[in-house]
Amino acid sequence: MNTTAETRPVVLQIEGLTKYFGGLRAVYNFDLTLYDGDLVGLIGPNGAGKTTIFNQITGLYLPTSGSIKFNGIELVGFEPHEITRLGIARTFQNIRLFGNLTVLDNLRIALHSQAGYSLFDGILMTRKYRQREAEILERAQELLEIMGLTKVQNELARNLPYGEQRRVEIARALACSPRLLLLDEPAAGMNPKEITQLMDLIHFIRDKFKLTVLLIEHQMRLVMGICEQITVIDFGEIIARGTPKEIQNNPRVIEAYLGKGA
Amino acid sequence: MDLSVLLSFAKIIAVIAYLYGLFWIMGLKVRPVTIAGKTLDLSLAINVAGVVVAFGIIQLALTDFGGFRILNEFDTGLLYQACTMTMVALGLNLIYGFNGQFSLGQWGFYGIGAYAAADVTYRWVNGDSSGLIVLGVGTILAGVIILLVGRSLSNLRRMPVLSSFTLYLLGALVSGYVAVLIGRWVSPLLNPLLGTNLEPGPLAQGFWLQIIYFLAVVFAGIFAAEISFLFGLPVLSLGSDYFGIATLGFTIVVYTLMVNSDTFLPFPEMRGGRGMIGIPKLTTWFWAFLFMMAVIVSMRNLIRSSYGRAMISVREDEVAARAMGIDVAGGKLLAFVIGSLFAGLGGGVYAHYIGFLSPGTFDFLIGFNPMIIVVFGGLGSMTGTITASFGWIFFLEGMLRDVLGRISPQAPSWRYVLYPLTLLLLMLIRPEGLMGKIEWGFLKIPVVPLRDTKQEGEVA
Amino acid sequence: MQSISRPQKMPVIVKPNSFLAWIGRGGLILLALLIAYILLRNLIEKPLFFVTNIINGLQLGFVYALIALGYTMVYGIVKLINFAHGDVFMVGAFTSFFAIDRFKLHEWPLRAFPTINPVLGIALGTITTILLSMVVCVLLAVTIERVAYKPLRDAPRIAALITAIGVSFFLEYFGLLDFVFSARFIPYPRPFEVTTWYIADGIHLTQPGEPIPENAIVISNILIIIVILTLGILLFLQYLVRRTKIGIAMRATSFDKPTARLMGINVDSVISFTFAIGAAFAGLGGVLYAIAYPSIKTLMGVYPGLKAFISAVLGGIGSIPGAFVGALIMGQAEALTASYISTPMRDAVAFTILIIVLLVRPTGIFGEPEKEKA
Amino acid sequence: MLLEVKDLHVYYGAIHALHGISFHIAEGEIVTLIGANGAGKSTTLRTISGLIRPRSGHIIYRGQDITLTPPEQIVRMGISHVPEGRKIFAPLTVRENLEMGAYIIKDKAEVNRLMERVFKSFPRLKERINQLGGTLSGGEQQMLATGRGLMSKPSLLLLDEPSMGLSPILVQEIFNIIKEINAQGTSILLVEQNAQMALSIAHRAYVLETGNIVLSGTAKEIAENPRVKAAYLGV
Repeated sequence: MNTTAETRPVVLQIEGLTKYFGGLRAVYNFDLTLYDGDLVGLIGPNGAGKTTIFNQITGLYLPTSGSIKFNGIELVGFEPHEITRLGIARTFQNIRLFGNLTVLDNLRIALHSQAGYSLFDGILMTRKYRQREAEILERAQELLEIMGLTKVQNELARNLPYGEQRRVEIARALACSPRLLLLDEPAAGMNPKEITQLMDLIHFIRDKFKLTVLLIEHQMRLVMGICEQITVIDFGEIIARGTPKEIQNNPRVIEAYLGKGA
Repeated sequence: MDLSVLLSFAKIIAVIAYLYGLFWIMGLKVRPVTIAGKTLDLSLAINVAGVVVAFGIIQLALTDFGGFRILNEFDTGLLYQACTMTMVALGLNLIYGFNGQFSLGQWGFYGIGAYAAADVTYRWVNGDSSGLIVLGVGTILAGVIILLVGRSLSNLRRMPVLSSFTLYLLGALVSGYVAVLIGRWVSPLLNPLLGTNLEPGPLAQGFWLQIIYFLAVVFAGIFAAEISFLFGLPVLSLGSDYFGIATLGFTIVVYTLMVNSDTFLPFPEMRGGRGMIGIPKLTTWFWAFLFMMAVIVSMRNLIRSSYGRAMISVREDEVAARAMGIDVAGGKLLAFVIGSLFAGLGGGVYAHYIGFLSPGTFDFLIGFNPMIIVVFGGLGSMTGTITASFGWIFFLEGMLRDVLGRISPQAPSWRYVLYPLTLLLLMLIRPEGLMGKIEWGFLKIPVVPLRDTKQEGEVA
Repeated sequence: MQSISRPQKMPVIVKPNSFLAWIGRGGLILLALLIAYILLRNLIEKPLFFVTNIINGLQLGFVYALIALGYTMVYGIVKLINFAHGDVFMVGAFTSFFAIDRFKLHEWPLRAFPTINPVLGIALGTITTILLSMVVCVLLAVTIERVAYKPLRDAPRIAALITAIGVSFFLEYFGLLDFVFSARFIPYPRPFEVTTWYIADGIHLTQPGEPIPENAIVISNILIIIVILTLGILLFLQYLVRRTKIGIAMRATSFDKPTARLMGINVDSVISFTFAIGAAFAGLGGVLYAIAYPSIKTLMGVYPGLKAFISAVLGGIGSIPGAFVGALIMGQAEALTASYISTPMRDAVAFTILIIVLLVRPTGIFGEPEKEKA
Repeated sequence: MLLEVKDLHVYYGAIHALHGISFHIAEGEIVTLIGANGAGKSTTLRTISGLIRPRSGHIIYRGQDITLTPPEQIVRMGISHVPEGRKIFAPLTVRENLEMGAYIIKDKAEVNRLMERVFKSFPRLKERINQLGGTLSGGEQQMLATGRGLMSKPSLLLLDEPSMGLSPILVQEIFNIIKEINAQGTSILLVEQNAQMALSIAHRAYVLETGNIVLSGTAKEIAENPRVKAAYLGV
């Protein structure tokens, strides 16, 4: 960890996060502090509890104990949709787009919490409804354009090739207007060329949308290439934390995770 | 084949063509015209005119021109039945087709709407205004209380669903009790104006009676919606199949209560299993058309709004929907309540067309029909549901009964053997339903044109 | 575009043991206390009548268990609510009716070997009748599965469900036709006499014409037969599913069909086998039910089928002991409601219990809690 | 020739997934198919093992046409498929999972002998023999899936993405075991995302792109091909 004083505001602060499933310990005493604009990686062997941490941050699981503070607000106890509305968006390990809907609708759904008109406005098609709908459409199309997806806006999401689906998922997460973006294995199933593009994309959206990014990844090239800080966990516990260089040379990490080859 | 069989066929096709024409007109967009330097957009005017003409055509066909009518008494019945079935099935399509909640409870809400509305007007024409007052005050009060409880619960987190349910239930019970007290107090003041069944008073005939009918149907719909809220709140948190079973149970519980309405429940006029008779037949084509169109239009607008998209996202993937900031529990509840509202309205219209309600009509076996219609027409297709509702009623109740009845008096019972076979064949040949997800006319979802890339156009 | 509304106020988080969390539980506890009070009062006032009710409920519950096993196994393997199962039960009862009424099948040992011990002869005859019903039910269920469900295995689940409803309607409405089973109640000729014993200061065999004392508990031979057969079947099934190769294959198939095929398991046969077992027990249940309540009609399968299905859900669908426990609860609920509340309300009560249990334990009593996946 | 695939065309609905691919595997070989996600690698394996029916083309195994043979028959002929994502039977114990792998073998003693052999390769499974499959860690599940695949005594093992979701250290371990299995005489068709690893143990390789085989050769040749280097090896 940096020992120098941080001047940037704290975005996410996790303390003592612990999760048991029945008797099974998935995450134990996990800490993490993210500052505004951080790009941090979370790595560890399969089943180490990485996705469980994501699920607790986003409220899908209720932690057994511990606290998660986002911009000073305690998140534990909030419903997932409320957490998203507070400004945390995520993608999923195995892409979870709304497959039978168009790409555009996928984004417009993510904009629902910002719709700003009531149900009756919708049913009666009031002026407010038309205005807001136009704004939603504008915003969705803008995001698609940024992600280079304009041409596929009317395609069903499930008909897109894999790489584009990944991008739609990121676009959809961005539509939630997040301050913190959680990416769960964004490079899974990508070839080296696509990974390079993805790395550029992550950098680009972080700067463009002023995001803080936390990502889980197995592709060492991506993690080592773009993350400023890396936390390694095994059996739900932190075993190392540091810059990519420190991690690569950490004997415990090599033993538990990287192996001699890497 | 003899002539009348062809005629029946022609009727089915004519009715469905009529509906398509109506939807086509409603979806019509004309280019603005310039008259005397002023640009006028006549789209809305043409749409409204089209709807009025569409209403008028059937109204003419129903009118008796000195012994000659295009649609006879039997066809009229089918028409009204088809309208109510459309409302019920559309409500179910909202719940199941668009929101993905497998509900078998639609028939129960339909029954609740029918009995509630019937009870109000029955009492009214028999000189008792308490039905309307209790139902009206009760539903409004309960609605207000439910909203208040909801507001005060909204800043509590992780409240167990059973506890919030108990609070809502207490609120509803209190408002029901208050409504009964008010009814007891106010109705004697109004009753003298109502007269009796044989000598109706000023408020129990003509225009006023129509108003009362309208109120009865609307309040019955809201009543069904409120019941569905109370029932759905805890039950919607169950998984899909379990929810299906619980709603099937709801239909059966409602049925059982109907059978025991004069013993277990304090409604002697409903006469339990013997069936409720003497309901004023107030449903006219005007009302049936009005309610049906109201349901179709509001559902269509709902689906196209952000709320509708949120509902659809719940069907597609609940976890992803939550992660996108969508209140999944709220979305399910909303769809369920609105769907039940439609069913309740349908029930009210039905009760006043048929004039006789028997619990047998609301048996759960028959309650599968809306589900079958929705699947037949295509899940998530409003056009399909409407077509299937009309086709179903006119074909199964109309044509098959007519045609088979001519073969032998026993033959009509064969239609219930034929219809599961048709169903089986359809499912084997086209499991996604007749229409799939296709929409037509004004129900069609417009394709959004690509955006002009005139802006800076950064591409990652 | 406006920014998202971010809450300013800190929410109050309801702790699991706070007053607010207890409101709901309190309501349920009050309800449970009320029921316990009614039952206890009746137990104290008329203990023997109460025990008689329990026994009636037991008999019903065991029959439900026989049907529920089929539901739970089929659901476990193909995730399909086999609505036609209740009608298979009905067909079982009607098969035995025709066998007994038209062909006197239950008397064949007496006719073939006139010297045979009459009790043994009747027993053999009855077993033959039951076996015949079971075979007919198995054939019917396997045919249904092959014709109506198998082609839809890759279709959306709703398609199969609608088909199941369709098959059920077909069997019912076809049966209702006058030349098939008709809509009438038909008196069922029992293959053997139902003997009853009453317990009032010692066990007595009820003699024909002899009045049963007021405060006696009555036990019949059919009750004993139902209980023993059902318990036997339960143990057999438990062994089958847990220990045998086909049983493990059934569990593997229910979890993941394509992978099961990769193991060399013939998934279609395993599924047919499951349907066959379920149907056999439904057929058996049909015959026993008809003997116990000797009046049959075409729609007789609807409500027992539904109750059995509720039992399966109550116990945790997919679980064999769950189906059994659920069925016992259902039987008791029905018998006690009929006696102490009102007979027509018993269907409502059955479902109310189901809904309450599901609210407390969303996957049923023995069901494994659903894991959230993300 | 152990297995020969000739001009295989596969469609998912209207989507043309495999555009007539041909390749072969000789006795004792490790052959790898590499390619991007969605190139049709898994589809190829699923077609060989019978889960998907091809529109046209032939699959010939030991001189016998098995194109339309159902999967449960194909296992009996000696082809075992370890599916993508491991597909462990989560509610079954490790022992039961392995027993299911040997479903086609009637002889109980033989099953036990095979199980012992699997435990020799994967000692960790023996420690967890009565644990439910679903409670194993990712690496253990992959071992169980591979072990289960070996229980039917296959002469050809189809491995679909054995390294998926595993940490680098486990990937190494799994690949060592694959080499060992091959050394004991089982031919292997390996589908891998991790092209580097796959090429390091394979004898020959094929490169799949959008349903076509665009390159083939020995593993060494492929690994040195500049196009492959750029697209799959990230050099």
